[in-house]
Amino acid sequence: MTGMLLVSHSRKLVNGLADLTRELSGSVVPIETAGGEDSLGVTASMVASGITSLLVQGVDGILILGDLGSAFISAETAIDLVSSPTPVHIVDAPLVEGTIAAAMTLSTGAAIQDAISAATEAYTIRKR
Amino acid sequence: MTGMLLVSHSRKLVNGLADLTRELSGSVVPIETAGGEDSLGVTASMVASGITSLLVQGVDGILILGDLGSAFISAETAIDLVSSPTPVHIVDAPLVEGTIAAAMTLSTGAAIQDAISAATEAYTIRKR
Amino acid sequence: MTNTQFQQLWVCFGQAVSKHKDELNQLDAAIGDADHGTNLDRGLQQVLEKMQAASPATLQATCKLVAMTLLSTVGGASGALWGSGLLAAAKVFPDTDTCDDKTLTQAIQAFVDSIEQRGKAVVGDKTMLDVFVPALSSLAQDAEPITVVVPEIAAHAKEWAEATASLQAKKGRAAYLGPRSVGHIDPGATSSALWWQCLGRIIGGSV
Amino acid sequence: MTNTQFQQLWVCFGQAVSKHKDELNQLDAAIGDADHGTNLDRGLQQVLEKMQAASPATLQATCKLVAMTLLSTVGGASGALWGSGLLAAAKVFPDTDTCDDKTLTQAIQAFVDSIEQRGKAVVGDKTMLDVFVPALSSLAQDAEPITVVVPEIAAHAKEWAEATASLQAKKGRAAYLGPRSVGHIDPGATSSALWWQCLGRIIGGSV
Ligand SMILES: Nc1ncnc2c1ncn2[C@@H]1O[C@H](COP(=O)(O)OP(=O)(O)O)[C@@H](O)[C@H]1O
Ligand SMILES: Nc1ncnc2c1ncn2[C@@H]1O[C@H](COP(=O)(O)OP(=O)(O)O)[C@@H](O)[C@H]1O
Ligand SMILES: [Mg+2]
Ligand SMILES: [Mg+2]
Ligand SMILES: [Mg+2]
Ligand SMILES: [Mg+2]
Repeated sequence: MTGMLLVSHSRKLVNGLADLTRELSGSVVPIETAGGEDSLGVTASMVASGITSLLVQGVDGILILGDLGSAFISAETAIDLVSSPTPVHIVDAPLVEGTIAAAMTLSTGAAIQDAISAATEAYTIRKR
Repeated sequence: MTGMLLVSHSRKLVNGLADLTRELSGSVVPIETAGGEDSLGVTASMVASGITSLLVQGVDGILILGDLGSAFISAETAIDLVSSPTPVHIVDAPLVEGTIAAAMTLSTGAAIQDAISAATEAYTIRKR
Repeated sequence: MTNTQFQQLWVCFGQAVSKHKDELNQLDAAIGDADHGTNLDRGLQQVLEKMQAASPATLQATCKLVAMTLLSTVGGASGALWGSGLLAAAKVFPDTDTCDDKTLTQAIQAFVDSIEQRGKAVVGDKTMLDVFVPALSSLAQDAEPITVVVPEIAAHAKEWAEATASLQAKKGRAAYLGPRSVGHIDPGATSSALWWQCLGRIIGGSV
Repeated sequence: MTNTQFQQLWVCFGQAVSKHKDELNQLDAAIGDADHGTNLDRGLQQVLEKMQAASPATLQATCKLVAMTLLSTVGGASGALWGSGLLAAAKVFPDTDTCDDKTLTQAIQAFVDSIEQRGKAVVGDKTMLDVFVPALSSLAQDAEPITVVVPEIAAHAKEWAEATASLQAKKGRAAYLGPRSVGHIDPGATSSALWWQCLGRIIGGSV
């Protein structure tokens, strides 16, 4: 199963997003979060712990989505630090919309590449 | 001053986003949130309370951003219920990215139309 | 239609949704978030309680009460759509006990118009409109009295709902699934069919 | 450069950032989130503490310690960029007490390459690269010894930082401001100039 790691400068934001995504995708996709709690921001170490938590759950691939460009920079550095045995993809997508699209797609049993496409395409789907 | 109302099926998500946005835009933009707390979802009544809270703070315009299309449906119905004396705009933008862009733009003293454009253009800005 | 019949309609719909709650949730699980049955059931149980407590005396008052209750208790797309549609219908219903057939048709027309406007969906987008729009056009075009037409519509409603299986979702969260939404019946279309079946029974007089 | 000089560089940089903390925050307030001074200061104070506690004995060990400390304490773009750049530089530095001029240049080259790769920014995007890239090319191209070249670079660094005022931000959160970012000096370029000024003093021997 592919796991998802949601990275934001605010941990509260991604914890809420994880709740919502679990409800939308039926809790079948392992989801972890990384982000600042007392002070806002996200370090490479936080992202590295999130990756490790997913690996412990036995995922065979990881998608990372983030809020701002600096979350991506931390995520890339975290990937260097952890050297995961399974592929880790950083997905450039709108955080909320891309996470929902990817998790819903994964929950239908789709492949990781389809989930990446669904997340990326969320940039092009309008809400009304 | 223009106020912002962040609407999500998860109140926790938008509360975290409000924290982040306040930090990024220096707390000059009034921000309220609406969304489900114990059970996920967002009703028109919740959105209506959010609009009223902003009106009480004396805002002269309101931007509403939401997570999913159904949040927009609730928002439109809420606008009918409240009949606000100041203009209320529902902005179709990626929730996190659009909120940050709009609030940063408003914090520079820009007009409400510029903030709407900045939020909408967040669909086209890539993170890496 | 009388106010009593209209209230019976909501009692019937509440019972039907309660009975089919799990089925509606399962349909929603395939292309949404598995809460459509729970959402509508929560809202309709509240509607029944409030209707009993307040006993609204006119069609307009009943319709408004149902609308406001759904708007404040159903936190999903369906709550906002049914709620806003019924608010629009309430403006058409008279503030009296009874209305003629034409007014009922106009109220349903206002309901559908409002849902189309709010949700920006059209027929074929795999939503509740795929039941409501053909139902409304039968009602508006058929020359026979509604005591005849509505039971006929009720008999077709389930087929219209089932026909959504072949469609790709264009609106609502199911749209994020793209082509993967094909092959599943839309939950909102299914619950809409239950509503028409109730209306058929009540207008046909067999409740 | 010796390990002692390299450690002095971080002491100097920590003091300079601490002194200019409010100014860096104010620059960031105009086009970002007003935390650049606070971010770097928090990280560098930790660096100084850890450096004193661990006394790393080689250039590589010192560089790694600084990198890891910034990566785990600075939760902003600058922390991730400085941290990953220094991790790359640590791979170039020898695991000994001293390195020659060419190795220092290569280490700074690795630092800049890593920041370009991580941040996907180029010169002109209104970032710290608008100081580091011209500084590195002077260092790489000038035939004179670094004891001469680095103080010259240090003398120009502030101008390069100030020249970012006329640029429009293309990377980092300032990019959301589009043309509104023009007219403000980039905070990351300003702190980078402080780093070069420290390097100039230490390599020039005037600390
Ligand atoms: N934009 C829309 N227009 C019309 N009907 C819609 C729209 N979005 C969703 N629906 C209907 O609502 C149903 C889903 O309702 P429900 O599950 O209660 O809400 P949610 O999708 O918010 O969880 C869908 O099956 C569809 O029939
Ligand atoms: N993609 C990038 N590439 C290079 N430098 C960047 C990039 N993004 C941001 N920066 C630099 O980081 C500085 C901001 O750092 P800081 O305020 O500490 O982090 P944050 O922006 O996360 O709050 C900017 O002024 C800019 O010089
Ligand atoms: Mg649902
Ligand atoms: Mg729902
Ligand atoms: Mg900053
Ligand atoms: Mg910051």
